[in-house]
Amino acid sequence: MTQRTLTYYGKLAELTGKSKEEITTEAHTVGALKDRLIDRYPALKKVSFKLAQGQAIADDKDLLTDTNIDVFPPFSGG
Amino acid sequence: MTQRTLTYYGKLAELTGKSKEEITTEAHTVGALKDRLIDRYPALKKVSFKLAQGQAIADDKDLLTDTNIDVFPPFSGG
Amino acid sequence: MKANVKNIFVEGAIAPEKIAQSIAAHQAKTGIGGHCLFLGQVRADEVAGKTVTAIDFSAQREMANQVCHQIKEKAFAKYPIHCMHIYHSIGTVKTGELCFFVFVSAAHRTDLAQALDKIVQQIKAEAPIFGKEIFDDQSHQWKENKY
Amino acid sequence: MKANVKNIFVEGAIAPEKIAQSIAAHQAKTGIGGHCLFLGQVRADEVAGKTVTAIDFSAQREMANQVCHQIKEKAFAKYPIHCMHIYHSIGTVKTGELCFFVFVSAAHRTDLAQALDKIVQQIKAEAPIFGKEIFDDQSHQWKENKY
Repeated sequence: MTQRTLTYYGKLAELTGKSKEEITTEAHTVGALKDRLIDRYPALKKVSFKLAQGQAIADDKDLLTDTNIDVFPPFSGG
Repeated sequence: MTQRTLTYYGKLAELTGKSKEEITTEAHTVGALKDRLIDRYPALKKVSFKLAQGQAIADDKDLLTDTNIDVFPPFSGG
Repeated sequence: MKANVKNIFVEGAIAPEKIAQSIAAHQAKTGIGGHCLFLGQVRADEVAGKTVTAIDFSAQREMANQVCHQIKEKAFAKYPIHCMHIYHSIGTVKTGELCFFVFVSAAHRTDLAQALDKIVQQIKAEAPIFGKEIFDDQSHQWKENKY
Repeated sequence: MKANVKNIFVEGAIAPEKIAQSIAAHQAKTGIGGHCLFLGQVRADEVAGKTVTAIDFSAQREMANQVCHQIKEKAFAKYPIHCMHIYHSIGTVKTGELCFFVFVSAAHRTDLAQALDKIVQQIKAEAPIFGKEIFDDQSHQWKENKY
């Protein structure tokens, strides 16, 4: 079980009702953490979201290597 | 024999030594007038030049329809 | 953050005067023959009878700066570009105001517009920036980019 | 000349402030989402040990304005462009200064950079404008565009 700090951006801060939270989870991969987040916030099932660690987007199969994880909705800059 | 006013631009004003002149010529087509100009200014043989009448580039086979003819070197705006 | 990673973010709208200053700053670079600029402007889009009056931009700034830095490095490697500048608004930008400014310069025009277009597309696709469209009745929707 | 044929010519260099004003003038057009600008800048090219210090532009102005008008009409028919502006210097423009400014605006970015590039290319190929490059020893050569 590892404690990680999640930061929610844009629409996801609205859906989860928070911009930051600490959770303790047994997830070792990005994909497993995403599943865990969908359990926690069923609204996430209907939206596309990505995780980032170390200032880079992470693939589902990547191992979680950082305690700070960003949770991003689709980007809409420009 | 028709009198036409020729206007020389850019490098051609330099090569011919004048910016404007009136000539009287039997040429009926653009191509014939170009040949006539090469006879008059042999330096024109070595450069690329085009004629325009009525604010449009004319092809060699076009009939001369305007008394004012522009004589252009290659364009180099921009 | 690496020392040479620049901050792309500007608070609020990007002023036309800032763009003029950015252009004027290149007059000493006499190897440059052409500049291409892209400017993003906030549209008064209508959705179900409501009109967008502003976009409120938020971002993961450190990652967005990092991503833009990498996009610049790749573009410098691929195209014969002399200079490249990227600015994006953070916070509120009203309709008609500018929120995005990408500026590329090179000796010659060839490929410059294409390079600009690619860079703009990459920033929109890869930089973690989020636009919240504010309607005239104070309701909002989250902007979505279409490619 | 037709009434709606605009004069593209500006005496001497195009000031960055003029570009800022041109950009600012579009803030009321809230259907616009993106602008693309091309700026031509006079390079300090070296030829046989001599350096270009300025370009002196001359033109057949009436035909150049007519040609640019036609290029605009064709571009409006081909691309979903809202606005298009073309300015070119006449007279002397020093190295580092701007001599050419093309500005296109549309609701969306798609094809905008490509449209800009085509328009710039057409103006260079079709408008009767002539650049005389002045060297630091007061000698000169006639500019030639390469495509």
